Amino acid sequence: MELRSYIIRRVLLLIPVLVGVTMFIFGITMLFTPLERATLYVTSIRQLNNLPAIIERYGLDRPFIVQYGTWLGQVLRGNLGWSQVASMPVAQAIPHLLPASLELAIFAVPVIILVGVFLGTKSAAHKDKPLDHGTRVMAILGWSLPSFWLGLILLMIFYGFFRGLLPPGRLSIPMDILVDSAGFSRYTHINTIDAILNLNGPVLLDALRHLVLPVTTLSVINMAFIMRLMRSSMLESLGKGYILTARAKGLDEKIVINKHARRNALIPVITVSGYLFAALASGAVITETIFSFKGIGWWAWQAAFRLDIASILGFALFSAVLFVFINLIVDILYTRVDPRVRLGQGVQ
Amino acid sequence: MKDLIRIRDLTVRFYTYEGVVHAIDDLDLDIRQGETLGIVGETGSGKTMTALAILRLIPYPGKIESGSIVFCDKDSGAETELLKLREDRMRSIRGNKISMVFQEPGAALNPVYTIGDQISEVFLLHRRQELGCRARERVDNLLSDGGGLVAGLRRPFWRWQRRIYDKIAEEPQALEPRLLSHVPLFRRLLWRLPDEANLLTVDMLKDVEIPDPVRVAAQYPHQLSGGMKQRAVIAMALACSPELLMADEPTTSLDVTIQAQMLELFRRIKVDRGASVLFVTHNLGVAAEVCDRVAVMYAGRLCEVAGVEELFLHPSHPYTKALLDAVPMPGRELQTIPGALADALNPPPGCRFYPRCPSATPLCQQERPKLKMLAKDHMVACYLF
Amino acid sequence: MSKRLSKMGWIVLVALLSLALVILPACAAPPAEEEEEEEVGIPYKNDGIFVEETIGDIDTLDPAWAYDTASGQQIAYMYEGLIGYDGASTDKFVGLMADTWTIAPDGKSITFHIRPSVKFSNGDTMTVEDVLYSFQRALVTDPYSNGGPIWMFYFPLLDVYTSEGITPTQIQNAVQIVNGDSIKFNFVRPYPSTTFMQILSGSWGSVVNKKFCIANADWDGTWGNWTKWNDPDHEALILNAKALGTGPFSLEVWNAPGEIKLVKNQNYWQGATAVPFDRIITKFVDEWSSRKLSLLAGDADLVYCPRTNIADLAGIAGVQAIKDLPELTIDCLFYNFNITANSPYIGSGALDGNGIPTNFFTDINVRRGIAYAFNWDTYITQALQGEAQQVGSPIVEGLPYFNPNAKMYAYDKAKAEENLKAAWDGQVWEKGFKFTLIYNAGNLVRKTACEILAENLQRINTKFQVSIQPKVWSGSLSTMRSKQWAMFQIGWLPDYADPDNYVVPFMSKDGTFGGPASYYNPEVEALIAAGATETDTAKRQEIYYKLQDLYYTDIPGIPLAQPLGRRFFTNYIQGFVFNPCNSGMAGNLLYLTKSES
Amino acid sequence: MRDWRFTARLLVKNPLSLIGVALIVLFIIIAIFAPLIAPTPEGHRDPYVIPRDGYWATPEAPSAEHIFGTTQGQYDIFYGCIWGTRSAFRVALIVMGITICIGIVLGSLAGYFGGILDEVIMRITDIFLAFPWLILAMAITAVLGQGLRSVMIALVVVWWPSYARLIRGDILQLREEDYIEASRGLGASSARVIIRHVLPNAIYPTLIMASLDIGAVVLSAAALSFLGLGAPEGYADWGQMTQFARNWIVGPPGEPLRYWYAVFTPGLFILLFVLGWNLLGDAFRDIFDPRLARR
Repeated sequence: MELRSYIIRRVLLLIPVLVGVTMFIFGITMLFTPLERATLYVTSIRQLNNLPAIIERYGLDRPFIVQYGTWLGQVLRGNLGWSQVASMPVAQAIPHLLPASLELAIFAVPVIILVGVFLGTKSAAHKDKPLDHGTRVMAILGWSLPSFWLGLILLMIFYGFFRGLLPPGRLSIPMDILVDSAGFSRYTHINTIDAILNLNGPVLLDALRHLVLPVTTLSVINMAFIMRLMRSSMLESLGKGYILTARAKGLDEKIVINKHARRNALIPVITVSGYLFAALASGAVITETIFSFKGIGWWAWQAAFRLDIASILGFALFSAVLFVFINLIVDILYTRVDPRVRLGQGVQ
Repeated sequence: MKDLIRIRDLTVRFYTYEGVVHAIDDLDLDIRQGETLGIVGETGSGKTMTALAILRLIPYPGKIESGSIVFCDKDSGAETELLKLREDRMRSIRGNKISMVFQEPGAALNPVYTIGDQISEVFLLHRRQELGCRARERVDNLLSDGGGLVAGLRRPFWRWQRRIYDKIAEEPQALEPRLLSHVPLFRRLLWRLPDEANLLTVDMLKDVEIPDPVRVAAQYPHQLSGGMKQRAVIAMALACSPELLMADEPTTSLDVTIQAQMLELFRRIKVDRGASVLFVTHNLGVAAEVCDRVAVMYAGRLCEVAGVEELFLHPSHPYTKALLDAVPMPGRELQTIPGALADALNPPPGCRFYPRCPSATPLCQQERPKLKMLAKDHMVACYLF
Repeated sequence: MSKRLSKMGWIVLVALLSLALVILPACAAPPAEEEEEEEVGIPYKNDGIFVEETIGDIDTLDPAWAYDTASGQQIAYMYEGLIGYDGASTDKFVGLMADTWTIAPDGKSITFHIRPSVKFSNGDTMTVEDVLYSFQRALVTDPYSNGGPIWMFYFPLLDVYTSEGITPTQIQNAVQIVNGDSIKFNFVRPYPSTTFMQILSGSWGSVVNKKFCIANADWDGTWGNWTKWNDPDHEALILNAKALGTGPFSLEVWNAPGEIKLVKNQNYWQGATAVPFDRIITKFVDEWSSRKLSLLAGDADLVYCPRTNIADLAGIAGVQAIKDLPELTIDCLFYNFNITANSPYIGSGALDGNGIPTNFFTDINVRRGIAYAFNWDTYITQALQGEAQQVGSPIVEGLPYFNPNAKMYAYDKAKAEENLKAAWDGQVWEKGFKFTLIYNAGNLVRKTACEILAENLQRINTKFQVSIQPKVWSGSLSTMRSKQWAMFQIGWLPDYADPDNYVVPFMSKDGTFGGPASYYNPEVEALIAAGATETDTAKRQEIYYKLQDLYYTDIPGIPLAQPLGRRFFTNYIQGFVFNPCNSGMAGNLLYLTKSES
Repeated sequence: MRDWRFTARLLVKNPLSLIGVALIVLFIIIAIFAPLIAPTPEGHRDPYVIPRDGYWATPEAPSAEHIFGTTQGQYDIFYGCIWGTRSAFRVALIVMGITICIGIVLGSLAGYFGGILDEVIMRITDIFLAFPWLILAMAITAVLGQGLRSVMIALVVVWWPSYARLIRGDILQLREEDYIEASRGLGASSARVIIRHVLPNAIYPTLIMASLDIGAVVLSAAALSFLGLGAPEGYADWGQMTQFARNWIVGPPGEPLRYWYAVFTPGLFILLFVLGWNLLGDAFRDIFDPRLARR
């Protein structure tokens, strides 16, 4: 009951954010002269002479608020406009491109969080011991790595020396054909999951092969974040009184750390993990670009690169919604982990 | 009366970025069986550290430099040198033979576990055997009053349980149950242990006068009042009826009415459990209330130890005097101790109190005064005597 | 608490497992072909499937809208028009949906006889009705405010460029069914038949299935409210992602934006056996290294290789490189004859050494001088890796009426100085000038061209300062149209292989480039007009030779180079025929074969 | 402030942070003496445009006159990396400077006055934090057009909200402190209270966070350049140079690493630069993390 009203509240809260986000982006595009904006619809030089027609047609010379209004009206009618990049309506493009990004997220996030938490705990437990220094150096290195550079280096090694071992893209040709054939039912369009649902080993294996490099790239960098966070919040809770109590009870250090300290330390990690998932699901731009893994991130990049306004706006809407809902889920998760938290308010 | 704890020239140092802090310096102190010993002193005088040192829980970057702490088990009479004990043996003493109640009841309880969880944890740790027996009895009862088809079906299951609890009852760390406890489904067999622990917990809570203990056991710390929390913490400390209960400023964070109840509680514990209590406080009044003997510490050193009347009637050490004068009393204007607590980073040589001492002599500056026996049970470290 | 303990144990276990899950297959599955790959250059894979990896993406599958090569290519695979190019020729044609045709002696109409018993890929029989519908639909749809190719029909048929204000009768008269089995196109005035047939051979000339379109709520073929379908929004187009044609392949699935899969059309009128592949897969992969990897691993039979990287594939066993294909495209630097006042690109806006006047380039000496300062040799050998040739005018090799020995400029410091000294009665030389050259961002080759010019000019006289500024595609277009630019560099892709399609944009006062450049030369205009409608080839040749000559003497811009194309196939693909008018790299697929030997 | 002395001592104590400091100092030196280390050739107008040695596309291996080799289009990698240091510092410092200013102004307004003003400002930050920063940055750069200028603007836009929030938070705490109350009680003007009492105390954690972020800023700028939205081709910018290398990841079969220098070197500079700042920041973080008890 409380939950439902809370969700409703959050959704209502979402509206101003969305308006703000879109207004902002819309505002940026307004920095263009109508002429310049018209050229955004143009795909070939020959259309230079059509520009006035375009301006007139899309009312590009009208005042900002009017144009925003018309756009909003369209959106409410479920029409997000045409995405030049995906060559389909934006409303279709998002669900169409989401699976690829989700697939990355599904594999990267657990690895990132579990390993990150594990290492973070360890290094906090051994503060200022070699293990701690080791993990910290790793973390800082990983955190300082330019993800695109890491990606390129990985490509360099795996494309260069193990040709065809970890190929680019999402599937290799035969599997690709198989997947789109009648025998194979696409439940989620997430290759690995579909493969499992279809009990199809080869496809699964092939899909995984294509996942290794992008997932590694994503993990290395984000793991560092989680690890740092986990470490510091572990240290924090290790300094707390109840830890002393636990020790005074005669508890084994393992239990003191794994039971009493970690449960408390996890709380901030949950938030970040939520954001992490949202961020990856709404596109790991660079990774998707480098490994030609065409998902939301790649799409957003192309949209920005080719100034595909409809796509950019649509994407902004989408990711804002996603973020808010992930937050919602995180808040609900909180209540499970930390009894002190009630829906709506953070940790007292 | 026999000693329970014998501390001899204990030295604790903290290696901080700023430098070495001399938290405790050559401390000699005895805690006798069944007595309540109070340690009084200003903040940073090392009284809490003494308690922690006994548990060997000096926090990083602190370190027990030297000295010895001998623990004479009341039941077995065996004498053990705590500072030389293997860590796991030490753990079996903590919370079992020697337990501690911390200053901030709020901080001392883990916010994410229920009171019940946190107390039964102690039982599961130190009273595994006993829990095993109790569980075994229950299963036996089930087996004896057989009857009924359902029961018939569940019998083999019960037999198995019995075997396991039997093992635990004989050897708490028996292999089979330990292994089982790691196997997801089978660990369900052991559910009776926490169950029993819970029952004990509830008794315990009743014991510390917590109303409606069953409900409280299921509650989280933030749902309880400060006093309740403190009682819970005490219950936790008393769970295994320790021989030494150390209380670090157990009342300071509570308001006066509750304080009174707490002190009452402590007095009772001592009486009907015959446990010794180490009562760390900066409040002489409180000390006077509960303690049999009082030790006064200043800047990591012991100044004076004496029976409570003795100390309050004939305080010898200038510092003790100063402390007593600093206690507000009707019809006497309050005196404060001039100067500040000695800098623990580089303490003055000789007597640490001399910079603030009204009757300091040149000698005090060079040499550290030894503990002298003034009267029976009255020792003081000062050149005036 | 041991419960807790093991929980952590599990978590770590899961973590390791999921890691392993991702990494193991990698190690587990080194494909068998890796080994033999070392001996024979490239493994043979995907028999019967033709895989192309390229860049860019498909805009739409609708013939009436598609105007980019990527779309045109796929449409050409799935649809067929009345006629198509004959092999490599750009002016000889073979009948496809039409089997014979007759050109009216007065050059005012062409009649095509429709080939009987041709089937669409879904089995429907193609009738003359479908053909009529196809062309009427094109004229009706005409997405003019978003560009689109249909103007090419409108100009010869109705002497207009868009469907604005067109009446149904006009359309009905333009295209008609005659004696029940033929389609007749009526021109407003005599029109070169070859040119029109070139237009018909483009993807916009495709024959669609009337029944299918109407069933999918496309234009219903009636004239009641035909405007409802006129100049639609992109999303309003029905055939965007659907396709049903008579071509050798039919659409299997289009996973926009990544890839498109076509399967053999079993009902193909030339017989299914005439179709060399069971499947065509086109993948769009931005990363060159990925495409290269696919080629070398045998996963792709044809990849797009950026000119900068041709060396990567040189002399690799198993790769066949087909080079020096004269594409019909051209890069050119334009002068602006009438720059908008207070433009940000002309410095002070006066001839004081810190800028240029708005009419700076009206002085022929300036134009000539700057042209002489460009170094074609460096540009072509280095920036273009020798994959280009210099041409004297927009009319490039491979077009009819191309003059192989037209006069051309060459780098000549002396001549450059001479001309620039003469310019603006010597003021240019003593005061110097300063302006900004605009090029299309993200294109190193074009940037290089600008740099070469800028550096040479500075060498000639340190007072000549040309700075270079990149502009994103859309930005460069608007700048161009706003006429603020001083000199501008851009390339041109033709619609059809007729000189008219080059001279109009480059030299006409309302051409795509001529307009923004405010170039006007009455003599040129006259010639262009004449050439457009002249039906006699000899006369046309004369006209276009003259125009090429004029481009040299009047030099409205500097034609930089005609890039030469290249194709990189695996050795398993044979029979490639290059025709500059085919969109897409593979050319006409029916000529290709794929086999292991 | 005794904290500074304390900080300094700790920094020297911790080998990691020492390395960090060393790296940063090194880069500062490179930036300052760039004209000496990699002199700009005669008649080359803008020193931030990497000089070219011919126009060949294919990168050239390290040699006598190009000690790091040349990347696509014969741009000298050494020159680019050296002058790229300047670009990096420029971006980092400008972005951070502006961000902190905006943060301080809005943050202190929101925190000190609270109420409706606070609400408004916080909702605005919500909006900016509501979706991935990279996308926002990409959109902005795309619109403003290629060039470091747009990158910097974009980064400021995505960065200021977190600072506004941070400072607001600190100020909310400080507001309650007695001496602030006191000076309020003494009738000091709001501006005076903020400037004299609140800011000096709020600024410290902000600076720490900034030092943590400089690495991130440079990394982001590089990422944008890499995506072709940042510095124009040929500009002395590490990210842009990495982007040049994209076509040269894998050499011809037989010698897959032929063009390693084109990919590796610019990236290494980014890595070391960011690493330096992160090491420093990490040390700071451990020392000053308000939640970690000082030991």
